[in-house]
This record gives sequence, C-alpha cells and structure tokens, in this order.
Amino acid sequence: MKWDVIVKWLPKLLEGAYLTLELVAISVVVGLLVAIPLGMARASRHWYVRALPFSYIFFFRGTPLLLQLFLVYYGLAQFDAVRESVFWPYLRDPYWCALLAMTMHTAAYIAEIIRGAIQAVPPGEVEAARALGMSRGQTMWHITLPRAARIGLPAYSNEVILMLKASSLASTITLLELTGMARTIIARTYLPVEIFFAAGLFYLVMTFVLVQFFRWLERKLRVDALQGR
Amino acid sequence: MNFELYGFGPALLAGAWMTIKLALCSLALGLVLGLAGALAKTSPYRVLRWLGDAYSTMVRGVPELLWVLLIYYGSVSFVRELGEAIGYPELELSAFSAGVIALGLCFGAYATEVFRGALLAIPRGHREAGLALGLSRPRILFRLVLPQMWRIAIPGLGNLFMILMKDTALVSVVGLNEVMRSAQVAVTSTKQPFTFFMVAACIYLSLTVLSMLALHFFEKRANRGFVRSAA
Amino acid sequence: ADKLKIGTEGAYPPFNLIDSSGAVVGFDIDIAQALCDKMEAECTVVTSDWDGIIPALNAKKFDFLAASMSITDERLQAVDFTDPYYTNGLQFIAPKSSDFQLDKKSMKGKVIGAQRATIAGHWLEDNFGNDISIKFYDTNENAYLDLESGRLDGVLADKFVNWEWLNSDAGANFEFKGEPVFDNDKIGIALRKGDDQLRERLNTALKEIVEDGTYKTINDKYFPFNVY
Amino acid sequence: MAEAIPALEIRDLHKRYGELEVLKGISLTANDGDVISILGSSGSGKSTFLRCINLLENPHCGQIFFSGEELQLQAGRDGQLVASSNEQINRLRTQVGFVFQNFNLWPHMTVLDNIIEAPRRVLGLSKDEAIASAEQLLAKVGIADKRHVYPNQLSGGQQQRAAIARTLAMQPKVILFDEPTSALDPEMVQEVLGVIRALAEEGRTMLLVTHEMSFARQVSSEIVFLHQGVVEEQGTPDQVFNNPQSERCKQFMSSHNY
Amino acid sequence: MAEAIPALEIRDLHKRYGELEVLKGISLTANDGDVISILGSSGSGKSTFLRCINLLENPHCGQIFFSGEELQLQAGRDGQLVASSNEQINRLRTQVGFVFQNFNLWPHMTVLDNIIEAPRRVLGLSKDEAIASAEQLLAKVGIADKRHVYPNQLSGGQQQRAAIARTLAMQPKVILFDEPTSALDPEMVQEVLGVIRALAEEGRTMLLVTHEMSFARQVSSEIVFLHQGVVEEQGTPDQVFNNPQSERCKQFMSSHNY
Ligand SMILES: Nc1ncnc2c1ncn2[C@@H]1O[C@H](COP(=O)(O)OP(=O)(O)OP(=O)(O)O)[C@@H](O)[C@H]1O
Ligand SMILES: Nc1ncnc2c1ncn2[C@@H]1O[C@H](COP(=O)(O)OP(=O)(O)OP(=O)(O)O)[C@@H](O)[C@H]1O
Ligand SMILES: [Mg+2]
Ligand SMILES: [Mg+2]
Repeated sequence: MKWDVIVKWLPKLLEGAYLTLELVAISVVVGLLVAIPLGMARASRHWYVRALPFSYIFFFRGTPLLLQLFLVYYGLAQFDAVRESVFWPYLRDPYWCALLAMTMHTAAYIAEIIRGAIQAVPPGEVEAARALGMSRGQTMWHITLPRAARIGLPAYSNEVILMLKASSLASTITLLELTGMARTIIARTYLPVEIFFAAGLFYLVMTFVLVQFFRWLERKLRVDALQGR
Repeated sequence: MNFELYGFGPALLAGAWMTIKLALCSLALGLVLGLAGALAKTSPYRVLRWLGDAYSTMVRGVPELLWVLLIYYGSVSFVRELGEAIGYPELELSAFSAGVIALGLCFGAYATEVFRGALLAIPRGHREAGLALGLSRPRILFRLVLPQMWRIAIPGLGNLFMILMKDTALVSVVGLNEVMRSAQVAVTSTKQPFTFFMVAACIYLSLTVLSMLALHFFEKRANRGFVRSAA
Repeated sequence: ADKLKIGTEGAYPPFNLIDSSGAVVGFDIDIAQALCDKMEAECTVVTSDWDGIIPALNAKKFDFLAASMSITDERLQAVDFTDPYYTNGLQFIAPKSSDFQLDKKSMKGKVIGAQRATIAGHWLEDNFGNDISIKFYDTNENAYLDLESGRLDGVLADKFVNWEWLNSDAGANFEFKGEPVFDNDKIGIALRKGDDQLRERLNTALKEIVEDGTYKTINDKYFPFNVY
Repeated sequence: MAEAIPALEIRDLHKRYGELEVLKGISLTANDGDVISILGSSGSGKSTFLRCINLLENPHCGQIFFSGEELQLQAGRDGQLVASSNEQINRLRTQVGFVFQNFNLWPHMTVLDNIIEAPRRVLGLSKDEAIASAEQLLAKVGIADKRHVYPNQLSGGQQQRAAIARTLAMQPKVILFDEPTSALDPEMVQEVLGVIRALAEEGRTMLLVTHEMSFARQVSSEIVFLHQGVVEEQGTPDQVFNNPQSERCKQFMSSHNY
Repeated sequence: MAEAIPALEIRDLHKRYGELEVLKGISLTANDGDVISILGSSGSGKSTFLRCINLLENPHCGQIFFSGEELQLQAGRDGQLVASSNEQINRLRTQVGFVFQNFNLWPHMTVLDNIIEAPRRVLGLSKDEAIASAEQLLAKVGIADKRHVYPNQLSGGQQQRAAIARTLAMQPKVILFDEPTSALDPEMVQEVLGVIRALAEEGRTMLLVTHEMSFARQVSSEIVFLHQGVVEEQGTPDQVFNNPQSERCKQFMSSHNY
C-alpha cells in the first residue's frame, strides 16, 4: 500500500467527496419535498388522485437510475427543440442533469416510503384529530405526517445511504464526484487498489456519519418509545 | 425502431430471465439476513445489537459493486482451500452464487432497517399478550409479530426489491449476462443505444409491473383486519 | 489437443463483439482462433466485463486474453504479454464544419472527450492539459453522443474505433482531423504471470500466421489498411 | 317560533356494516344544557351512534342539525352519506367534542402537547394561552404532574383523563362522551361528574354513553335506552330507572343493582 | 405442614420507573379458590402490580411464588430483576392468565384465531379441540356470532369479552384480571361475575383490579386497597367496605355511593 500516493491525492478526493455530498444532500432534501405531496396523494382514497403519482412512481422506481441519467443527459440532447430551448444552458451542464435525475429518482422511492408510513398510522389517532375539528390538511400536517415520519424514518435513512452510493453513477455523465475523481486519478497513477481503498473509506465514513445522524434523530423523535402499552 | 431488435431479442429475453433468477434468489437470502439483523438490532443483548449495527453499517457503507467483486474474486483462494480441505479441489464459487451472496448481503443490510422500523411500530401489548399466554418467543415472532410487521414493511421492502432488481446489473462484472449487459452488448454491435436502452427500460418496467402486482397482493393480505378510518 | 479458454470483453467492435446469435466475433477472435489452430489447441471464447477481466484471468477463469489490450507498464505488473499482434493509434474526430487545428492556440478553450483510463486521456492531459477542458466517459459511445449533441468540440480515440463510428449513420457529419497523434500503441495477448510456456507457443504461432498470410487475410476482412 | 332551536338534533339515523344493520333509525333532540345518557347493552350501537354524529362513521341515511344548521350530506360510495362541504364539517367539528372509548391519544406527543395541539391549530390560540388553559384543565382532572409525560407512560385512568382534557380544551358547545369513566376509580368518577355538571350549567350540551347506571342517573337530564339499533325507551332518569316500560329495558335495569 | 401451600404468594415487591417509585413493597397471599380484588385510585400502581406478577414488568425487588415454587429472578440492567430461567417463566405463564386493561387482541387474526392460538401452540390441542372449547367460551361471554370477525370490527365491550375468552381458553390456575368489566354493561357484568364465581368454585385463584365497588364486593373473598404503592388496607369485603380503618380508604369508599 502506497500511503504517500493517497496523501498526495487527498485534496482531489476531498473535492470529489464534497461534490458527492452536495449532490446527495440536495437530491434527498428536494426529493423529500417533492415526495411528500406525492406520497400523500398516493395514500388517497380516490383512484383519480392516486393515478398520477402512481405513474410517476411506477416509472422512476421501475427503471434504473443510470438509465434515467442517460435519458436526461444524452436523451434530451437528441432533440433540437431541447437544444434550442431556454433550458439548454442548464441541461447542457451535467451537474444540473445529475441533480434533476437523482432528485426525481429518489422522490419516487421516498414517496412510496411516505405512503406506507401514512397508512401505518393507527386510524384512531387520525380520527381524534378530525374530531377536534382539525381539517384534513391540518391533520395531515400536524398529526399524520409527524407520526408517519417516525414510522418511516429507518426506511428513509436507507434511501439516503442508497443515494449516497448511487451518486457514483454521476461519473458516467462526466461529473467528477468521489467515484469519478477516483477513477480519473487511477487513470493517472495506475494505483487502483490505493485510490479505491481511499475512496471506499470516504464512502464508509460518510455512511457512518449518516447512520449516526439518523440514530440521533431517532432518539430525538423517540421512535422506539412509541410502542403502546 | 427495428422490431426484430436486430436479432438480439432472444438474448435480451435470456438476460431478463437471468435478472429474475438473480433477484429472487437474492431476495430470499436478503429477507432472512434482514430479519436476523433487525431482531439483533432490537434485542436486549448488547452483543447482538452491536453485531446487527456492525452488519448494517458496514455493508451499507461499502458500494454494492465492491461486494460483488470482493465475494467473487476474494473468495477464490478461500474456496479453493476449503475444497482441498474437504477433498474436492474443483470446488469453486460460481458467478451466480457469488452474485446472489453479494446482492443478498446488501439487500439484507437495508432490509434490516426496514424491518426494524416495522418492529418498532407494533404495539408492545400484542407481544405481551403472547407472553402472558405462555407462547414461546419464536412463536410470538412468527405468529404475532411478523404477520403484522409485513403490513408496515412491505412498501419499504418493495422499494428495496426494485433496487435489487436493477442492482443485478452489477453482477455483469463477474460475467453473468443479465438485462443490462445484454443490452450493452447489443448496443456495441448495432450502434443503436436508444433503441436498446429503451428496450431494457421496458423489460425492467414489465418486471416492475409484475413485482408491483405481487406487492399489492401481499399488502392486501397483510391488511386483513385493519379498518381504514372514514374520517 | 489441449483445451484453452480465451477471455475477451465482447464490447469493442470491430475487434471483439457479441453478435445477435450470442457468438463472440471480431478481429481479436479471428486472430486468437488462428493462433489456436496453429498450436493445435481446442479453444473456447468466454466474455467478461472489462473491469473484471484481469482478475478473472488471474483467478484462472481463462488462460489468455485476446481483448485488444494495450501493453502498459501498469498491466505488466499484473500480467504478462505476448509480442504485439497489432498497433493502434489515436486520432481526433470533429464536425466536418469545424476548423480544427492541432496547435495549442486554436485548441484553446475547446472541450474534448475521451474514454476514461485510456491512452487517449493521458495523451490529452500530457499535451493539452492546460489549454483544453477534457471530459472523461465510460465508453466511447457516450463520448460520441455528446459530440453529436454539441457538448463536445471533438473526440480523441483509437483510430480504428473512430473509423468504425465515422462509417455509421451517426458519424455522417463528422470526420478525422489531422494526422494520428500517437502511433505506437502496441496491443498484445495477456497471460497469467509466469505462464512462459504458453507465451512462447503463442509467440511462435503469431510469427507463423504473419508469415503464411493468414494474418493478412484476417486484416483485410476488417480493414482497408494494414494494422500490424 | 316560541320554541328554542335545539343544540343538536338527529333524525332517523341509519348505519350498517356490510349486511349488519347497526342503527335502524335513531332520532334524538338535545337542547342547550341537556345531558343525555345513552344506555344499552354492549354491541347495541352506542359508539356507532356517537361516531355517526360527527361523521367519524358515515351513516347511510338520516339528517343531523347543529343549532338548526343542517349538516350537508351527499351520497358517497356504497350508499354511505359523506359530508358534502369540507369547510362545514370542519367548522362543526370544532364545536362538537368527542371523547373516545379507547382514548386515541397521540403517542408521539407529551400530554401537554396533546392538549394544546388543536386549540393552537384550529382556534389559533398562541402557545402561551393554550398552555395556560391546558394546565388548568390538567389540574381539574388531577394529572397536572404528568404534563410532560408521554401517553404510553400513563396508567389507564390517567390516559382517560388526558383524553377528556384534550376534548374540553377546545371549549366545544356539544360534547360526545363515549364511556368517559370506564377506567376511573369512584373518586375520579365524582370529579368527572362535577366537571360535566359545571359544563351543563355553562349551557353546553352533552351526549354520554356509559355503563355506570348511578353515574348516569345523577348526571343526566334525559336517558335514552338503545337496543339492537333502535331507541327502546326514552325519558327522564326517574322514569327510565324506576319505571321502565319495555320488557328489554326492565330486564337491563334490574341487573344493575347487583 | 398443616397449612396448605398458597397458589400465589408475593413478598415485598418493589418497582420504579426512573425516579418514580410505583410499588413500595407489596406482599400478598392467595390460596386456591381465592378471589382477591385490588382497589385503589387511578395511578396507584394496580396495573403495574399485576404486570409484575407474571413479569411483563420487571420488578426491582421482591419474591414471587406459584404453588410454592419460587420464580427464579436475577439482577438485570439498571437494577431490575429478570427471569433467570426462560423455561420456568414460560411454563408458569401458561398457568397464569392475564386479561389486559386495554385488551391487546391481535388485530390480524379473527376472534376465533385469537382464542385458539395459545391452546394449540402451548397446550398442543388439535385445531378441532381448540375450536370446540373456544366456541363454548365465546357462547359463555355472548359473542359467538362474532367469531369470524376481526378485533377492529368489534365494539369495546365485545373486545373485552374476546380478551377474557382468550385468557380463559388456556385454563390457567391463577388469573389476573385488569379491569375486566370496564367496557361492559351491567348485564354483561353479571355474566362475568357468574363466570368468575364458577372459576373460583373450580378452585382457581383470581386477582382482580376493578373500579366497580359493588362488583368487587360481591365477587371477592378478600379486598386489598392500594394507595401510592403500598397496601393501605386489607381484609374481607365487609371489613373494608363497611369499616375501613385508614383515612384514605374511608374517603375512597365514601365516594362510591354517589
Ligand atoms: N412506562 C412507564 N413509565 C413511567 N411511568 C409509568 C409507566 N407506566 C406507568 N407509569 C406510572 O406509574 C403509575 C402507576 O401506574 P399503573 O398503570 O399501575 O396505575 P393503575 O393503578 O393501574 O391506574 P389506573 O386505574 O388508572 O389504570 C402511574 O402514575 C403511571 O403514570
Ligand atoms: N368496522 C366495523 N365493521 C363491522 N362491524 C362493526 C364495525 N364496528 C362496529 N361493528 C359492529 O357494530 C355493532 C355496534 O358496535 P358499537 O361499537 O356501536 O357498540 P357499542 O354499543 O358501543 O358497544 P360497547 O358498549 O361494547 O362499546 C357491534 O356488533 C359491532 O360488532
Ligand atoms: Mg362502544
Ligand atoms: Mg391500570
């Protein structure tokens, strides 16, 4: 193991790690915001409300992220209309393409988690809120979602960690995030073992920090103290 | 669009079949591991909790691809030694079993979290009622806790299964021809990336339809006895 | 006759690719088969992903690789190579309409694509590193797509591969620019380290097919020029 | 219009679950300050009746009036009636309190948060105002020391009292109690009795499902005896307890003096 | 050994939640056929006491004997006592029934399945045997027609009766009832009273937490009055109801004749 090489390229790897974090943080947070209405609509009792989010979730859950990245990055660029539109300056840039694809992708998965959690909230608790005169929206916002957040939190933490690793696919559309950077460095140094080891360590550390963060959040939200007597 | 797919249709179908086999086998392994992980993480014993934690953090922390490579190539010398030890030197881990082990391991680590969330959502009283009646702990687990847990876990597990189905593509590095690799092969020889990527997307989507139907069925079953509020 | 397993990628036309019937074909394969005939060995072809191909060789999943692999110092640490069986070079392609000069001044600010971890990438970094921006792709196909969409001004890649693409529909509006920039990329057959006996046999067989004209027949089947 | 407008009026309410007809046409009128106890054997439809009044359960037929305002209903799926105006039902529900038979406290909030949630969100009280009135209520039901505790850490009776406080915090005009004293000891029952009387004096209207006959007798202005989904007997406590007319009611009343 | 071995004996039981000491040393002896009612105000620790007896809650100190056999305890985390032998606690739990204050029926099983589960798995009855005895019990508590219904579709009282039937199906020697009649109407209370009497005559021992004084009075052979975690008063129903010694108990008893 050539430690000096790792040390030498550490700044570059950090740069990549920073981009990775940025991509993941933005996509899981924006994804969550997009997913909340989607998940709520998906848990609706009316089929016509469910239909649209269903097709969205169906498509984005049904196809690989790599494919979605390709479609957004290479696919859209095939159309002259897109290339001449006002969006082209953004769609031309792999950074925005990656963010767009990752956000839409993760939103579909998070929406499904939210739906499951909403449906797992005991009906009596919802009834209690409605009986107190809270509107459907208020009930959803102040009672059901906070309660569902506690039920769905472990699954959401999964999704964030999955996105952390899925973000490495952004290297296929020329972004130099952690994996892209590592591969580029390897192409220079011919030292795959050292560099991948270092990059892997970065992923592991990021995962570990995320796991700890979610554990802290669970404690704060008292997830495991909610069991009934 | 070429409807014979330039002759690559059968190869893609074979790829789809390989994807299905990989996904189902890894699912079976992953569910067992996930359940064990969740039970360990919620157990009163510190050692088990620690083990469960280590498993889910370590496995989730390392990219899936690395696990595939690690298990396929990393196990070579180990398996060979094992083979020699038991007097069967030709013993070797097939690409398929290596893929299943790696994917199952990863699925299990994520499933651990989903199951744990579901376990925590089941009222303690239901377990206590079992204890008070003298039911054994495994019985309580299998008859009282698991059937209720599915209801809450299925959406999360569904997500993971969708991801698993697509992660089977990773196994192509050890030489298994699943959907994604079959498509790539067709692309290189025909120079029609969009045709074949769309076909791959369609194959994944139809597999998704099948799994969603199955999930819906399971969810319906798991929801028996739970009334939705009219409010 | 002894039995040998040939490893290849199957994703590098026209050198190695998988046709619709699932058979592996291409220049590499034809050469390898010719060598096997000379060695009187019974050969089967197995494909593997590029990333896993050297580990698979070392794990004895194959006996040698006919996969258009460049002989590099880095690879020589992991495997042995036979004598080269063809020589590759790099050449730029760009839209027919663009004025594309190979000097630093006119290259300044251009966006050039290359496949990651290939000599093309290194060559660009070494020669134009400070003047152009280089984008790396997993496959040449992806680089061509971005060339089409206008995100790239040009692509540097193996000249045979570029030549193949220019001959396809997609490449109609593009052409080679300038002379090949790097003409000494030697391609060899890779073997496990220390497998000297097999290497000698392959080297002998290679000499024989070059001498008896078998090599030229295969060459002409794929290219209108000499690749040796 | 010499007669006052009743606080709550229900006409001919029907409800079924699948084949099972649980309510077979129930009518009831309650004026301001009335305390009406609904008695009946287990499974006779008492909870269902209360739940239909504020539409936690969708009836199949019937009319409901709050202070003369008719609750707008429209036909929904499988013949159920659903609220046609969300705005109306939300507004009416703020005026109609409900105390659940099984409490339904929110387990992720402390007792205090459970109580201040609705007044803050619905009535728009500030946090401090809501807390001030919540603490008064908690003191009244005797669990002031438990205000920062989560529902799962309460005893059964404490949960029930928290649930009562949560409903009272909204200052509803009409309150529907579903067995509000089932988990309470006799002393606490006395307290609740006092609370209900005070509320009645303020002019609030209460419907009360209970199995505690002596409690019902002391607190109510009217008794309704439900049997298999119909009103079998109705009248003042004295009438119903001392001189029941129907066979079924006689039998039921006789058993309470065990 | 002239004296009979008591069916259940508890010595000096202590239990706290964090800082809060809920049980401060409770001792109690019950012989075969005894029906002991535990009274006390809400939050006095009655449920906690019952739950400690079959170790659903881990006490901090104390000894428990079933028919003279001591429950093996060992120190666990934070000073709690936990069962040292799984085998023993499982065996004893099959002999000690528990009816929960909040029923805890399993929502994914029908009423019948709820009842036959334990007899089949623990006692090893065949499905038919288990169903036969379950149907008898369901008929006894009056919900035979609900046997294929899920618990969430039952009224409160029906759930309570299903919970009682589930416990009785195990034919336990000792039964701990936590407010078994809270959701029941007076008629049903009479039925349950009859059931408990019959069980006592069979020689089964019962501990009963209840708020219904007249019920306690009729059914019990002994009354224990709990106050703030200690036994404040103990004796025959006549003694405790008519002639309570302690101040607290006097006050409590006086409120029940509202
Ligand atoms: N898990 C817990 N954590 C903290 N405190 C608890 C917990 N469970 C119960 N307590 C407290 O212990 C005390 C006794 O509770 P217990 O349930 O035994 O009362 P109880 O006598 O059964 O009352 P009730 O008649 O209202 O059911 C109560 O003050 C309660 O708040
Ligand atoms: N969701 C449901 N689906 C089917 N049947 C139901 C449902 N809810 C209630 N029932 C049935 O309706 C009948 C009336 O129930 P309800 O809860 O109104 O009784 P109740 O008078 O409140 O009884 P209790 O005094 O026991 O609480 C019962 O027989 C019950 O089994
Ligand atoms: Mg009821
Ligand atoms: Mg209690």
